[in-house]
Amino acid sequence: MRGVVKRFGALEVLRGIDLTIERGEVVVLCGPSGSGKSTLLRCINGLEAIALGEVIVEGEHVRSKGSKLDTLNPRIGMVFQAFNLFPHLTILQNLILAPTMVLKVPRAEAIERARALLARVGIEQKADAFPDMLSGGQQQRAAIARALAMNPELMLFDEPTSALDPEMIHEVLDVMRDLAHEGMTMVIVTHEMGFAREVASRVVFMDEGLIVEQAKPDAFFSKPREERTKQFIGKILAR
Amino acid sequence: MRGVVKRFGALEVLRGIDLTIERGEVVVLCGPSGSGKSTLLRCINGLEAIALGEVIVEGEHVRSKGSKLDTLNPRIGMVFQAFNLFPHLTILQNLILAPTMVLKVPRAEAIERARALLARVGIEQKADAFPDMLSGGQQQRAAIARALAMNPELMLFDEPTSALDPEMIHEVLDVMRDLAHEGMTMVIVTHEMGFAREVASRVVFMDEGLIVEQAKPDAFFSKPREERTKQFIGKILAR
Amino acid sequence: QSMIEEVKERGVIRVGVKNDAPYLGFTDDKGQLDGFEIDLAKDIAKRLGVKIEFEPVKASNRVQLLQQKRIDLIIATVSHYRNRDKVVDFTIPYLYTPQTLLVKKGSGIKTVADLEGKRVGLDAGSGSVKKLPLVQPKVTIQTYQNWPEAFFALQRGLVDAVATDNILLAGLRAAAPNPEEFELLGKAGFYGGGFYAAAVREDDSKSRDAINFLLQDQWRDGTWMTLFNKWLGSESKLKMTLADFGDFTVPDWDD
Amino acid sequence: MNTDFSILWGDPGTLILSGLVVTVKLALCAFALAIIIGVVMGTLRWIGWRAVEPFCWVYIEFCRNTPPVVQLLFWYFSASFVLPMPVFMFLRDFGYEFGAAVIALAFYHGAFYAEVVRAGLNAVPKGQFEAARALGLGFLQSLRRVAFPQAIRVLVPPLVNETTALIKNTSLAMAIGVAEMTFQYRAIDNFMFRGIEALTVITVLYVILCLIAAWLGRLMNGYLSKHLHARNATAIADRQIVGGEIIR
Amino acid sequence: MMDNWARVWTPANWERLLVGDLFNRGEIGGLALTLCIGLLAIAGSTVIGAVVGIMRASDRKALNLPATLYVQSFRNVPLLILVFWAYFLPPVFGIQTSKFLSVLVALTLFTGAYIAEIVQGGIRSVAAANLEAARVLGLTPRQIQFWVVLPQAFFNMLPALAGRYVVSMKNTSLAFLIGLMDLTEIGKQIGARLMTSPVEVYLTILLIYFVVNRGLVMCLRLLENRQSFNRLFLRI
Ligand SMILES: Nc1ncnc2c1ncn2[C@@H]1O[C@H](COP(=O)(O)OP(=O)(O)OP(=O)(O)O)[C@@H](O)[C@H]1O
Ligand SMILES: Nc1ncnc2c1ncn2[C@@H]1O[C@H](COP(=O)(O)OP(=O)(O)OP(=O)(O)O)[C@@H](O)[C@H]1O
Ligand SMILES: [Mg+2]
Ligand SMILES: [Mg+2]
Repeated sequence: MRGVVKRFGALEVLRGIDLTIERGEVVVLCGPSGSGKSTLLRCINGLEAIALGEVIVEGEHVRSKGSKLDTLNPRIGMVFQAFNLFPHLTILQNLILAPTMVLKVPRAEAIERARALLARVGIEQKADAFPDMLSGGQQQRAAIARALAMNPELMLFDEPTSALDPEMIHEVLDVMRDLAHEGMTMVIVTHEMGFAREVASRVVFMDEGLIVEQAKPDAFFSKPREERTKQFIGKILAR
Repeated sequence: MRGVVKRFGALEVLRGIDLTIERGEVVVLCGPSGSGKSTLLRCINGLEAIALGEVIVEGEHVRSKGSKLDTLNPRIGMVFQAFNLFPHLTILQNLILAPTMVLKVPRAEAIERARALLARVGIEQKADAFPDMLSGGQQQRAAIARALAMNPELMLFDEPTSALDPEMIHEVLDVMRDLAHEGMTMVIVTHEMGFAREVASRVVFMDEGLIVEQAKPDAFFSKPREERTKQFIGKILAR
Repeated sequence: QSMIEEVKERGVIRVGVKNDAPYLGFTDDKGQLDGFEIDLAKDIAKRLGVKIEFEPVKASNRVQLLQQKRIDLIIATVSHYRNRDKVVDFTIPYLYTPQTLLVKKGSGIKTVADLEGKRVGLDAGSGSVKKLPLVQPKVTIQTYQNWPEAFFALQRGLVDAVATDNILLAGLRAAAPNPEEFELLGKAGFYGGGFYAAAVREDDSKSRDAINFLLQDQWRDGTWMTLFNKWLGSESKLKMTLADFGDFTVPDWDD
Repeated sequence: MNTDFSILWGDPGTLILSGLVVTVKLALCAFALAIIIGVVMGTLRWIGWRAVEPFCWVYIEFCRNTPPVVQLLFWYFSASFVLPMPVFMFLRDFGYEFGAAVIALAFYHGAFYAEVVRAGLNAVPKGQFEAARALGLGFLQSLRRVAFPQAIRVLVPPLVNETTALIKNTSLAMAIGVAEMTFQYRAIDNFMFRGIEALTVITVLYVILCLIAAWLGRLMNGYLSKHLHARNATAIADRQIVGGEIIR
Repeated sequence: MMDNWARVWTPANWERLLVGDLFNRGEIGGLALTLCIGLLAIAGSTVIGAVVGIMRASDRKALNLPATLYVQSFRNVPLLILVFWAYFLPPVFGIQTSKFLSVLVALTLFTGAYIAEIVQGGIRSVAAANLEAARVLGLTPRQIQFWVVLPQAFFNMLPALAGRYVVSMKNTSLAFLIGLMDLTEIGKQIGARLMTSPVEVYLTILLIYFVVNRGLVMCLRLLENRQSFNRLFLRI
């Protein structure tokens, strides 16, 4: 990802971002609200069109006009803060929809894989429930399973736990931790600093559309270089 | 508050709560989601009717049918998770609405007091802004000021910071800390354990509609007696 | 092509009739159409040698139905007015009726002059809507969808009188469960009169003549008189006499 | 087809004009009464007061499930049974048909307005009313100062919708002989045989009336968004309204 | 009062109210006719409404504009006037229509305009975030439309749709104004025959309408239950 600039009207939200993510890396993005973290994720998978620069995933340019008509790369999974499960489908149907329709996996096989994934995130008994019958934590785990059902090469997480109650945050972080240990490439926006410290291979701190600092998590939390980073860490940890 | 029982249909949400709060105490209520913390607060100021038992504030029974027609005790202030500022009024109008209408304070006097309160919570320059032009932290501080404008004897806080971004949580907790130091009687539902440890005179842990344990904060966090409490503290701090 | 030829070709004549005028054209308890006009129409069809289909019409839509060829013939209490002659062709009359008032007993209304400042109920499409104000300008006209509704209105006190053809009023009164509570004003209340005639489409004299001849035949061979007695005259519940028709005498049709 | 619109300069035109006046009067009176019924009933339902709930339910379900024109006829013919005789006689001489039409239309549309008002109040976040109560504001104060000002933004579009329905339903009053526009059209058709011309004119007039109602609604919405700074409320409005009808 | 009821509630009257002269002369009428018109109009207007609604929700002018024109013109005219048009206009051009057809066409076009608005609103009401979730899974726009937007839109609009269906059922009652033998007209005829007790007659009709429409609402409620709907219609 080189020199990415993104504008909403006159507002320059990303002001030149250079970032390379290796296979198997777990990158945690953090930064104050409005710094452009979500926008960056959305540029990676093409949900937003970029104004300047280029985004290259697996050697291929991500070319998106940011219009609703684009079909996006199914090998980049994304998990949203608000889960965004399809409310009219059961959990199982949520999981098999994309594999059967996009990858043309036979239905039976897709169901089998879906059940395996649900077991993996610990909600196999909820396969036939509708999303709104599940707790937030369960919904988010289902959303992760849905993304995994497409065999993604890269997973993007946009504050996956910030709509959850403290006890449920746990369940979701556990699932993500397992994923990281299995070598999935992940980019995670989160305010859970304990988690970041534990699983991240790199922490990237953004402010006002620029990458201010990036470092290994230990270095990042113990001896941040930039003044802005220090402030931020101070505030987050002071609670 | 003695033997309070509250039911929603068949669901018994509070199953016999005894709790006495002395003047000037700062009680932090914690417990897992759904344990009935919010419901307890709402029973104290009469937003919900209780099924059994009694709630006595300053020697007076709180009698509420829980219907929309009741007028509640204006001397109990309440701050909500979602701020609940009135979006169609400016911050200043939000602050003077209740004093002028309920306490019949003359408008000029109410405005003067309101400005003083806004200064106290650090947002005096936002007096004429509308709520949705403010950040979450500023909104919550305005909500606290609004409650204070009624000269409450008791302030109830229901997760005042959980809808806020990490950086803003701070501002709000600062305001609450000041209040505590000034001797305001407060009941606070929060997951901010650091804050609880610092300002609480007592921590009350609830689970499934019962008070499981209550103790001074130091004792509570360092050597919880009950198994359930240990589990909870473990999970919360493990993050 | 004239209507009469069309009808013979088709083998069916479609006649617009009333279904809410007691004893003239009305639905009986079983929902069957019956009455004086219905029987007249049936007899005409028989003489033409065709089947008959009835189409219930209202005063307010009978002319349009005819113009739009939805029906071939109207026999539905249409009085022969000159302004109507502009849009349909009338046959010779098959009944004359004076127009009068139906009031509640003891209302004090004796003549049209007494209607000053009163409310009168009418069918929205009836000619009296225009005619009554000419006779009595200080009357308030209230219209209804059909005559029985105007009669309910009289019963409930919503209007002070119902004004129309004597024969219709007599039918309404006789069909009511409590006829003794109402009073038909008779001669004193006459404010006009009208010849009921069948109507065919404008500019179709061939058909009109054909119907005219049939109507004359009905007079001659006594069919008309039989039907009159059955529904309106001596054998009927109404027991009407010629006086009720303004001493109207049966004309003598020659060849 | 031989149409001749010039005849409208004569008697038929006068008739239609007098019909228009009656239609407008009828719509305005029924609207005013229906709004009052709607606000009171809607608020009562929103409170969820056990004592009045069944009463409100019966009223609203009755209106929602039975045709307005039959209701109109029913009210008209049964009024003399229901009303005390002196009142009835007074109304009768006063122009009872018009009154009956106003009452029937207001009764019918009041039920729909009530649903709109209730949905509007429900769309105000629950916390808003609770916050007002927690500050010690009384019920009516909270309603007037907090709930209604926010609900009204959500209310306007479905309210306009219901109001156009009301305007259109004034045409049913012809069934009991109120001399409004449709009635006059029927009269012209009956006695002057100029149906198509008259029908064209009154169709246009109805469209204009409905568009005026919609335009007034938009004016009101514009006014409200200028004077009530409430982006939250708009967001709620967008979510709750499908096809101009509030999802109930 | 009691014998008024007895006069209205006779077996013969009930037969006429429910099926008209079906058994005597083979002419359908009363409630049966009302249901015929109502249900046919509901079916027809749903088809029209779905097509026009999708056109309305589209961003393309060529689709959007005619749809808007149709909706705006039919929504702002009283149904009664439309019935008169449908009844009196075709004969002017020498086209024969029946009363039944006139009422049906007017009611279908009228309701279609409303349903188009509901469909459009339903489509627009599907949360944008949900669409993004579908796009992120790599679904094509067409697949998203068919599997994500339309089913969700359907649920969102069901309550409004049910309301509209009931309104159109009620609107069949206007048929009597042009003399079609629907429930209302039969009721009026019975009233005309009895020459009294309109209160009892109208109450009886109101009751029948109420029962039928309440029943319709209850049937539609079943659909609102996502579970049963999912079982019935969605095969993924
Ligand atoms: N669709 C949009 N149109 C206009 N401005 C937008 C849009 N999306 C985001 N922005 C603006 O872009 C900036 C960056 O937004 P972004 O959501 O990327 O921040 P963030 O770092 O994810 O913040 P948060 O922690 O609150 O999620 C913000 O100022 C926001 O207001
Ligand atoms: N109005 C209501 N009707 C029915 N059930 C309710 C209602 N309000 C709360 N409950 C139920 O009562 C229980 C306790 O709710 P309460 O909000 O008091 O929990 P809490 O401890 O505040 O949880 P949280 O941390 O999620 O806010 C929950 O199971 C909830 O589902
Ligand atoms: Mg974000
Ligand atoms: Mg709570």
